[in-house]
Amino acid sequence: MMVRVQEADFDVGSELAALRRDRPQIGALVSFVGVVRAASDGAGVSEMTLEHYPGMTEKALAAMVGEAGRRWKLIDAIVIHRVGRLLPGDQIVLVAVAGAHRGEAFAACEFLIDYLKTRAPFWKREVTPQGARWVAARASDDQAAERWRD
Amino acid sequence: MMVRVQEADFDVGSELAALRRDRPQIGALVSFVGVVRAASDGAGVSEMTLEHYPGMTEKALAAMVGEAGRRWKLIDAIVIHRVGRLLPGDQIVLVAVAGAHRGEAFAACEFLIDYLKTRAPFWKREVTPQGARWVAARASDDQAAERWRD
Amino acid sequence: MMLKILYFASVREQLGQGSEELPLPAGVVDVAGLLGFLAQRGGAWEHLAEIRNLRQAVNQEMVGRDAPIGAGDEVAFFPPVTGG
Amino acid sequence: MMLKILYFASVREQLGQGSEELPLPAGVVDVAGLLGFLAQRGGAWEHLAEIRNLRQAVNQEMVGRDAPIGAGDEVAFFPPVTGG
Repeated sequence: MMVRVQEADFDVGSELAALRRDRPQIGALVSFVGVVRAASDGAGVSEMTLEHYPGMTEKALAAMVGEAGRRWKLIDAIVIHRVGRLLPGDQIVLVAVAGAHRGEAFAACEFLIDYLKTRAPFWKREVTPQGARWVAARASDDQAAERWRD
Repeated sequence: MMVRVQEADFDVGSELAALRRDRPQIGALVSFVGVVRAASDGAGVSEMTLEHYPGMTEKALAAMVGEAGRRWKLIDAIVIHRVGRLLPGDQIVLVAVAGAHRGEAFAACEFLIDYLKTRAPFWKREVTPQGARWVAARASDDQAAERWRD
Repeated sequence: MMLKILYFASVREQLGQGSEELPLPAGVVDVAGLLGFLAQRGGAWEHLAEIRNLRQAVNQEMVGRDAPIGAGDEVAFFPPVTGG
Repeated sequence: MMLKILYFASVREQLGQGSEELPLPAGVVDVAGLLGFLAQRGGAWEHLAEIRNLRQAVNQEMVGRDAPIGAGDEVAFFPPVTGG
């Protein structure tokens, strides 16, 4: 189980390969990559800055991964989230879950990104033709996270 | 929308990068990789051979991807499935779905692998210490596919 | 116009044959009829129709045994699929 | 033992300040009390507690406004998160 917050980009292929290495019991690998879109809520986005709460962010992500490991039979999971300045098309986040079977890997991966979106202290500020603005939290993200309540 | 059946291995990083390239509207990329497990139904597996029905396999996969595109708002999707001789740890299949938002990408990716497992003409034959055997279809796969019935 | 028949996986192994081409047998109008014709060969062929969960495709579409077949069609018999 | 307070994102911008350290103010025992103390500074501070959906963390755990705080704690105020 590994959690990283970094400015640098990540290579999905290498990360998935590392997750699988020497794990002969893995049968299913599900991953989610979030990407900066060139448009958001109807406005063009030329760049984005991701702020976070150093220390708490890592703790929150590790807690989510631990919770996923309690809810599902997982072999391993990683979460990598970028901070700092990003451009459209840039990767923001990788969530990857390895399991023996696909059902639990899909559920845990979706759980992790849903929880991350509502509970990990990151904030997006995007630059549009109308100026810079903080991205507003989405009710649809709260609803997605709510599905996983015990 | 792309479907490939091949003996050669595939590089997940390159395939996902190709899927994303020049698609500024993509915000979410969900992928599934199936891997040969070193054990199956309690027996060690030393190798596996995947047989398919040339022609029908490609048509069945393309039909599934088309159906996913009708059910969800997707930007693109790919399915790559290997055939021939595979060893434990080898990649078998990649299903990757790109969308503007994650909900539809997760649903379409899981739908595609569930459908593939029950409707695409592939057959696995695995070699165990007790000899070679054809892998039996799983009721759990039928149940997973059944969830997606209209 | 010949009828093409394909056999896959365990079905292919049980029959010892992967494919064949033959003229549409007289009186055969659907998959069930073709299975009846093949059963007359005796041996493993007699048990083809009784294979548990036997699947069939006509012209590369999965079908039931009531599916019509005609000269020039491609028919396939195989067990439940196990890819992915 | 100082109290450390952090402000993030739009909250940080509205207050023009990212963090501060101060002795635990007399009479402050919870997050609500700290917000009351900060409001006395006037200006943007007066409106901090009224920010819609203001979130708070004590020692890096999200909490409600009734969460107790003491000297040495790290308290943070921020808007709803939007990562991922």
